[in-house]
Amino acid sequence: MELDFARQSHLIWALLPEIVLSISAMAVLLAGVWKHEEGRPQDAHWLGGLALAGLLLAAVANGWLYGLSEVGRDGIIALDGFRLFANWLFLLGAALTIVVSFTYVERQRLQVGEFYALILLATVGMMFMGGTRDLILIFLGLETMSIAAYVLTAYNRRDRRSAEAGLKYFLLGAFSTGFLLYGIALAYGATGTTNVAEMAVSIEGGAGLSGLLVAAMGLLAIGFGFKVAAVPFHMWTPDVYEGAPSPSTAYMAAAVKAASFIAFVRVFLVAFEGVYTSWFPILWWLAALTMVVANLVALTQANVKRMLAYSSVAHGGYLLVAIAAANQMATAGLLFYLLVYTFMTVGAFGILMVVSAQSEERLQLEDYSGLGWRQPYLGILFTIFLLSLAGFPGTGGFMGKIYLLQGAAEAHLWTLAVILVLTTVVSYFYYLRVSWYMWMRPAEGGAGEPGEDSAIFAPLPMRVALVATAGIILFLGIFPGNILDFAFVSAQDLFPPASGLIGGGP
Amino acid sequence: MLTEALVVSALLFLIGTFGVLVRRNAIIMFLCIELQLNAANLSFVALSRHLGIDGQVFVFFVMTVAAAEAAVGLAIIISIFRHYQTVNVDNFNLLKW
Amino acid sequence: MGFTEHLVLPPAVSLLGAGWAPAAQGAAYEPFLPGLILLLPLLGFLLNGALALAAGRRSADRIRSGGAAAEGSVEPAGRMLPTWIGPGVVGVAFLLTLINFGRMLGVELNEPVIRSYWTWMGTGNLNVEAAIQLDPLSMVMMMVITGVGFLIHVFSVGYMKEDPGYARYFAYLNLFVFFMLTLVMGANFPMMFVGWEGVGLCSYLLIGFWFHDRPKADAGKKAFIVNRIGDFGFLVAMFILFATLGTLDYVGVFEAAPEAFVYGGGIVTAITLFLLLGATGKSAQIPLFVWLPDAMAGPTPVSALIHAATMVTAGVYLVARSSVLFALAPAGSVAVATIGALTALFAATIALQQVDIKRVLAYSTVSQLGFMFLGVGVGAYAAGVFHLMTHAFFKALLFLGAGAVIHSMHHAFHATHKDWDAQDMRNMGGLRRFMPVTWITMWVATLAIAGIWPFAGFFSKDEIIWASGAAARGGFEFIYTGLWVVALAAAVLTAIYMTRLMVMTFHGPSRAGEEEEKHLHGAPLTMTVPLIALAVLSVFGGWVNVPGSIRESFFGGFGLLPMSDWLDRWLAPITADAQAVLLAELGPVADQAPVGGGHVFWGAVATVVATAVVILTARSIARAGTRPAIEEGLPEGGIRKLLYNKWYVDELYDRIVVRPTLGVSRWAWRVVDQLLIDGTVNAVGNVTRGVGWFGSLFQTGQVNTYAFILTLGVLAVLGVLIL
Amino acid sequence: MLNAVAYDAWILHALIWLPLVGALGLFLLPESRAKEFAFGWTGGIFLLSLGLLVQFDPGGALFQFTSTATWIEMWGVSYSLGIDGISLFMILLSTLIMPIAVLGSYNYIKEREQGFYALLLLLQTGIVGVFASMDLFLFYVFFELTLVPMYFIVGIWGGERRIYAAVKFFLYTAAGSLLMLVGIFYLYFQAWSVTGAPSFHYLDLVGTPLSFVEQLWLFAAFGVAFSIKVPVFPFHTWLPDAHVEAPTPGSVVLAAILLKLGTYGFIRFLLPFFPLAAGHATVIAVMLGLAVVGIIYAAWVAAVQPDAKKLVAYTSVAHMGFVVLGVFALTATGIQGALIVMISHGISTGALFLLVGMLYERRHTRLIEDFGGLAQVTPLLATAFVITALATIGVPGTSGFVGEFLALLGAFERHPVMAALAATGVIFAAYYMLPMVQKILFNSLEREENRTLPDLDRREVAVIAPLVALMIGLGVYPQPVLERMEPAVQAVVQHVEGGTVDWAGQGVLGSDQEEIAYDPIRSVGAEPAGSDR
Amino acid sequence: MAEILFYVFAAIAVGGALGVVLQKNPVGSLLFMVVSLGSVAGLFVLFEAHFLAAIQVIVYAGAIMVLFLFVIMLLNLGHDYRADLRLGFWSVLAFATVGGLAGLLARQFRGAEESPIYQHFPGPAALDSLIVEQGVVGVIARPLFTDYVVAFELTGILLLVALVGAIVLAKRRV
Repeated sequence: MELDFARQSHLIWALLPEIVLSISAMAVLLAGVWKHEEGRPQDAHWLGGLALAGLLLAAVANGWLYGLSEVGRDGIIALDGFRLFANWLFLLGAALTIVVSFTYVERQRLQVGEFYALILLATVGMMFMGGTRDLILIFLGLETMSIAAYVLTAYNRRDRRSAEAGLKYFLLGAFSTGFLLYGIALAYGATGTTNVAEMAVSIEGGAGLSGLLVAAMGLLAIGFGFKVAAVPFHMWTPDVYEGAPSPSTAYMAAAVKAASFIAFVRVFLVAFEGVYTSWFPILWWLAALTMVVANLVALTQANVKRMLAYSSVAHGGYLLVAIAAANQMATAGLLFYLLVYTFMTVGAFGILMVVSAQSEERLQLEDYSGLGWRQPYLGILFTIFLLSLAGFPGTGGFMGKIYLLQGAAEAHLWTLAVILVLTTVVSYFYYLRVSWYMWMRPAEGGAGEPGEDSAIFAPLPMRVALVATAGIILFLGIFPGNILDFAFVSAQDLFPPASGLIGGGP
Repeated sequence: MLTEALVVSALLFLIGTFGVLVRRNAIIMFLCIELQLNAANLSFVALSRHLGIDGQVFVFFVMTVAAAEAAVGLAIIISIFRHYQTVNVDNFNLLKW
Repeated sequence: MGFTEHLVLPPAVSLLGAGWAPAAQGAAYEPFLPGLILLLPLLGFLLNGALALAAGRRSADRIRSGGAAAEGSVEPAGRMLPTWIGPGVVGVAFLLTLINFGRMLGVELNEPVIRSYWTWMGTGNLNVEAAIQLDPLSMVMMMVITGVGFLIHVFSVGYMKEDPGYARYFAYLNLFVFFMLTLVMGANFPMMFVGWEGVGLCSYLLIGFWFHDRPKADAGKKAFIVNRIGDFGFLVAMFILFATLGTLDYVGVFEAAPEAFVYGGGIVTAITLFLLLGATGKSAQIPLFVWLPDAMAGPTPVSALIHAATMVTAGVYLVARSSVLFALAPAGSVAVATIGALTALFAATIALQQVDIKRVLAYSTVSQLGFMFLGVGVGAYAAGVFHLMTHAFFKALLFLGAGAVIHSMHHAFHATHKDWDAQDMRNMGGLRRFMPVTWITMWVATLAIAGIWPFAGFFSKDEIIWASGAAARGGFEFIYTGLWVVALAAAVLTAIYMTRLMVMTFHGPSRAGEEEEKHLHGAPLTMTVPLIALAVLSVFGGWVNVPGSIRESFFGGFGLLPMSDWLDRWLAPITADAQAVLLAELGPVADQAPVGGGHVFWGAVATVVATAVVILTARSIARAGTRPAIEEGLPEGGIRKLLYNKWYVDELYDRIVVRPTLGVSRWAWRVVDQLLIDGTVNAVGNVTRGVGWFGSLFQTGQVNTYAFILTLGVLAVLGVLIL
Repeated sequence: MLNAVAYDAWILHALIWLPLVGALGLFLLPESRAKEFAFGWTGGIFLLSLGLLVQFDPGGALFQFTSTATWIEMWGVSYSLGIDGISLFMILLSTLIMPIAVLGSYNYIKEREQGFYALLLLLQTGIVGVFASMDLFLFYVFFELTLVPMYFIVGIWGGERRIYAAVKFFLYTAAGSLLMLVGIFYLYFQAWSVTGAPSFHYLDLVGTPLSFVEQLWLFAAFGVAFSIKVPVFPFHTWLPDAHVEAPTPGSVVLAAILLKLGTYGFIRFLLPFFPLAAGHATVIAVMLGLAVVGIIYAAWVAAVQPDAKKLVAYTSVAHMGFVVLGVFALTATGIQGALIVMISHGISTGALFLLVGMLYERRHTRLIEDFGGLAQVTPLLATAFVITALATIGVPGTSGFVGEFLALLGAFERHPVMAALAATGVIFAAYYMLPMVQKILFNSLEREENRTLPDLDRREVAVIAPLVALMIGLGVYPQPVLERMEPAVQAVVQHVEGGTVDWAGQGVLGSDQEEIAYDPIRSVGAEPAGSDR
Repeated sequence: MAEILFYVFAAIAVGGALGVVLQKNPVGSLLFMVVSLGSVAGLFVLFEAHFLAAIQVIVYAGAIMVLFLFVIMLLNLGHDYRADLRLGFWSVLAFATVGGLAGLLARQFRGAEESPIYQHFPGPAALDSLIVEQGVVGVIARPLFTDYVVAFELTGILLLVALVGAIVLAKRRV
């Protein structure tokens, strides 16, 4: 079926995943409230299962969209592989987060229905961010996602750190939203449209590099830079990631970041494609700074959660390289990397939740002493996640980094490539540090026989999720071929056919 | 008049920015952010004069967003006030380094 | 494809097999089992080695169960096998050598017989075969090695009887013979180098044979390291040879050398100088002689075999072997001669004041090696080899005799529990009464080394001194004349210190003490027989090469001594090329000494002076008398102290080489490695973390700060974009 | 007979993946059986690998046992295996050392045995993979893969400062190899732009035309990576730390095999890929200079080490200096020598580490001064120690001599002064090794606790004996090794000198290579139909 | 006339904004904010955005600001006169940064009015006629429910999120 948005009913088809997910969210919300009204404790598994079912349905719908095509390449709703791939990322991120969150949510007595509903609604927002060509919708989707994220951050009302994180996130997020919005306004002023495809046409068709456009690009870069936690707009990230409840952190690290990147890519690579040379230095510096600063600061962290936060920032830096490279290879790399990153970061936070007894305790490195020998499976899984985060061969993280490097190399960004690998070396240190605490240090004051760690909570869904995630990471590290091709094809729609690499030379 | 309006909106925006930088009261900081949004709105409206009604539609949505942000933001502020009995952001530094 | 196509037969198999194969060259000389000559000592080593390990384990068990470390002798049953295997293999090898010698004797040998067993190193343009070469020179050396070696093996049976490391001793000794034979039989420089280092290794093991005694272990180590300095020279010389000639085979090198090298050219001079460095190491010449006196820490037969008769002469062999090269490099030759002469004098002076019987002999060896160097340095290659041979006889004899003396003294002191030094000559005296065979044979050797007619040393040493005088031609008259004088002086000193040794040891009253005298005894048969055999050789060994110029004179027995210039002629195939070069470049040798006078005249002078010196020295020392070591203090002041302390060379080396090297090493480790390099590496890490820490300081937790940095970022982004 | 089951088709795959299977299989067995299983498994693999020696045709194609399969089609990454004479012996060395290392760790590794042996097996997968890879990407993956097991081996079973050492080792080597990764990409894109198809295959990359400046940069990227691994002075400081802290088998594998990855990289990649840079006088001077400094300096530093293991570690640096010297002599002799030094060092230094480890097991100290006079109580150990030490310092008749001699000889042809300076290494080798031998084995048995040390038991003899036999065997008859490596070495030398090399075929073509001028484009896409890749 | 009004409203808006930033008392700030918002609404009117002006006053200045006020009262911050203004070096830094931004932005607005793209658009006159044609509400409502219907629906989701979020965070009993 070919969709033509001249007919409004076609919008419904085009937005089927979003609609399905929204309805599911409301169902979860209602179910939660209903349970609450009955005075029964909210059952995370049940509501979570419902949410997962909703995600599954949305996924089905998303898959169904592959059978459709659109008229033109400038409709308000995009129906390209890029969007659909992005949708997979968001759905996956949400689903994984929900699976690993069951026990945490219950033990922390969070309000389950609202929690999952918010996750789903945030996912809807993300899907809009990735699925639209209109800046208005991108902005609204981003706000939907952000506001949900603020709430998810501050969700644990018993924990003042959660509240503090929420406040910081909210204030700074709103602050950056101001810049983003102002940027959109100026972009609108410079091109006369809010549709990214039309913007590109406008820029190439006469608007050119006006003063407003330059300012707009800067402000948009800042706005998105904040959301993807690019240095120096990353300051909120460690605090927020540390303070937020772990499932929220996992979700933010995986999905929220992914969505921001998706929107970032679409806006800059489509709308501002014609003025690449003028925004390229910004992205170059953002990428370089992010990689360097985040990795360096991560070195000093003794709190694993906070370390993972910095690590997340650092990964953002690697992904920014892809935007700076601005070619199909790099974009495909970004997609692939985000996919792998979703797995490994949720996996890592899952382990974190298990070790911290599904709470916000025992997050220090010392708490991991001897963990590997006490809980070998946990140790091995975490080691896999860490190696993947570090980008070690045999893991998906490596293939992702290779993909990004391919993109950077194709764009001849050799300096960035070198910075990428050097900062990767730096990152080895802090990832390895966790592994050395786990495997090479004796446990503090414990015989350390397996099974004695009574505070380890790893319920079945968590175990399944962790093992599956690790398995997928390894699979992606060893047989990535199909997914790589898939990512490449998905990225193709952002680029005019001629710029593809396959078949042509670099 | 467009340029002037843009300048005014820029001024408002920057004043808002300045306010975020120098105020410690979370609510006032948020207020300053609202000021920024408002500045953007002004730009939209001014530009819509030349570029058509889309700008105004945008402003409509921004107001919605502002409202939503206000609701959640104030809720968060209330929530943190319960922990700290203050909204002075200087006190909120459990999370740092 | 088959496995065997690519893996040739195991070396050992072909080594055995090739012995029976007809000579490939079709020469008249057909070697008889030459490979076996090499293989037998190796076999002996392996068998004895296995026995030694077994014995070692038994001894270790004893120690573990509380026994003394090194005490306790081997049970006779345990000695049985090594006793037969050790000397046995060398004896058979000697017989084989004799057969081969006999076969070679009768034929005209224009080119060496080469037996190639397998390709040792073949890559690129390098091809080094595991090959042996049989020619007059190697044959002489083989005779000396297996012959003298066999005698010393036999001597050792008695000497080492009570040592717990009996089997190990023979294993090492066999291994040494193997390597020494490899050294002289190898058909190319790398093969020689195998033997060269191999004998060094055995020397190391044997010097440190009683390794539980720290100074002895130290001495072994010192020998090895100093030798390695020489080996370095050898290596570099080989490299230059290969780089310029593209081969390392003797045949290839010596054939190509006259064409490839200009007479006196830089490259060939460099080669010879590096070879000389190698030779000085192995043959204990200035400046690398310091290890040899210390090497006396080993069992005395070892000193006889390795540090007198064979190994230390390898340098001489090397120069003789490379005579063509040295002939082409006058500067190299002069250096050889100069070092030889200076060493001869220098070591002789030290020998004058030593009191340890073996040390005297050690310095004597150094001195005699100096003579040999002088000989080969002045172009008298055959003379050098000749002296090598005769020296092997009489110096081995001296050492073995000394060994017998020490053996006896040791027994005596051991029996009475007197902790006197069994090697200190001041504790001896009057031993002629207790060990007459030793006394007589050693006197024979002494006369030989002193160069008194008609003993072997007269002919060989006289020829060298004469040659050095006669070699004063070309551009080096002055130097050679000087060397001749030095050599004469050294010869006189030789007579003095040897006489001193004999008199202090065997004559005068016994100083060991009455109780001890009862325990002094003559040597057993296994020890005396070799002594006698060597004594015979020391007397008659020189007659194989009576110089033609004195043959008709009194010294040649008016022509009665049978073999005029035999060795010269025998070695002619080896030295002919060199002599031809010398003749072409320098003209014929003079027939008179630098100050005039013919060979006969100077021969007469030499022998008369030597005889006079022996007599005078003996009288003066006997008159002065000697007191036991315990009563006699160290020489105080003056030249005596200087000589007694060996010119303080060891101390000097310690100051300028050993300590600085150690100091530099420590500095390199502590300062360069740990501080500089590793410090830098760690600093990179620490600075990185420091920067990270600094970066984390911005993470104040204050929203305002964050907002401010964000705004700064905005400013920067817009600034970059707009400006 | 072996051909009947298509030995050459599966052997390399088996050598790479069987260890991994074994590593997994270890966990199915009780912990008490882990070491026997590991020994049996690695031993079996070694026996399997022996067939390579039989099947490898010295006169055949340069690369044999080749097989290829698409791995990541999009990037042109293939799972391509193949070995030439050089890799052949590196693989054999690896498969030999592994069972020995396992056998040598029976007493040393007392806890967490399954994990240890699993890591060791994993390490073997990585190592053999490195040597057998014909695809640069695959190579890189295996190259990095070797880091993790070693990191854990050092970090978990190591000594006091194990974490410091492990992390230093990991970061240092990873830093180098990641830089190389960028270099690989540059090369890959360059080749892509010429051939029009992406490929990481060695044969596709080896003739990539690069300007001199490009080559210089890439040479630096690859060179630093390999130099750290080797390690070349001044990148060596991780090595002593790692060795001292590593458990014996870890040290053995590290010294015997892992260091070779670097030098192997020099020969396999650095020289053929960047002939202009590698042949440039300044580059050679720098590399040779570092090699010479490394030889002498490391010997000096080794000589004053109080810790026997550290001493041996520094000797490794010196030996690797000889390797680098030989490699950058850029003569067939030199490179052959370097390769022999690599093998010899693997055997002799491996044995030395094992022996020091045995001492440590007996006395729980590695300080040289704590020993003395051991030859009296442990004659077998002493014998093995002395022979090994002699092989280490390159006494003729041992493998060490052949290697050093050839390396020096090859270097001397081109760079006499450097080679002569390097040759002083033979002096300093005695200077560091003999005092240690003396202080440990000789002198008097002063310490009471040394009097009761047991001699080698049968297992230990079984560990050491094959190594000792090889040291002497290789020293006496290295030719089988040399002649198999010759074609590969000649190809490298010819390539660097600008001659024509048929990499996919038999290597050096004919005898008239000198006449053919260096044409940078020549081998691009020049793939003869006969090649089976 | 319009221009004079523009400047007046602009001045009041900027002044009000300054008041928001500089006023010590939160309630005072809030009132300044209302003033500023009102002036902006005035500006909206000048730009013929009547509907927006109306909801600016009703929703923004009215509802949202009252919500703020409500929270201030709820948290009993109304009589908190302690200065929470960061002064001194910090404010200088902040001012310099913001001033720098102002300088940068000012460069960008030059010639905004003469941008060539305006030729492609109907311009003020057309918009005016559209307003006349469809009415001030209609002119904005029509695209809202046609071109931007998706966005409109999304605001529903957004508000739902805000609603749920606010309730979850702010309600007293968990």
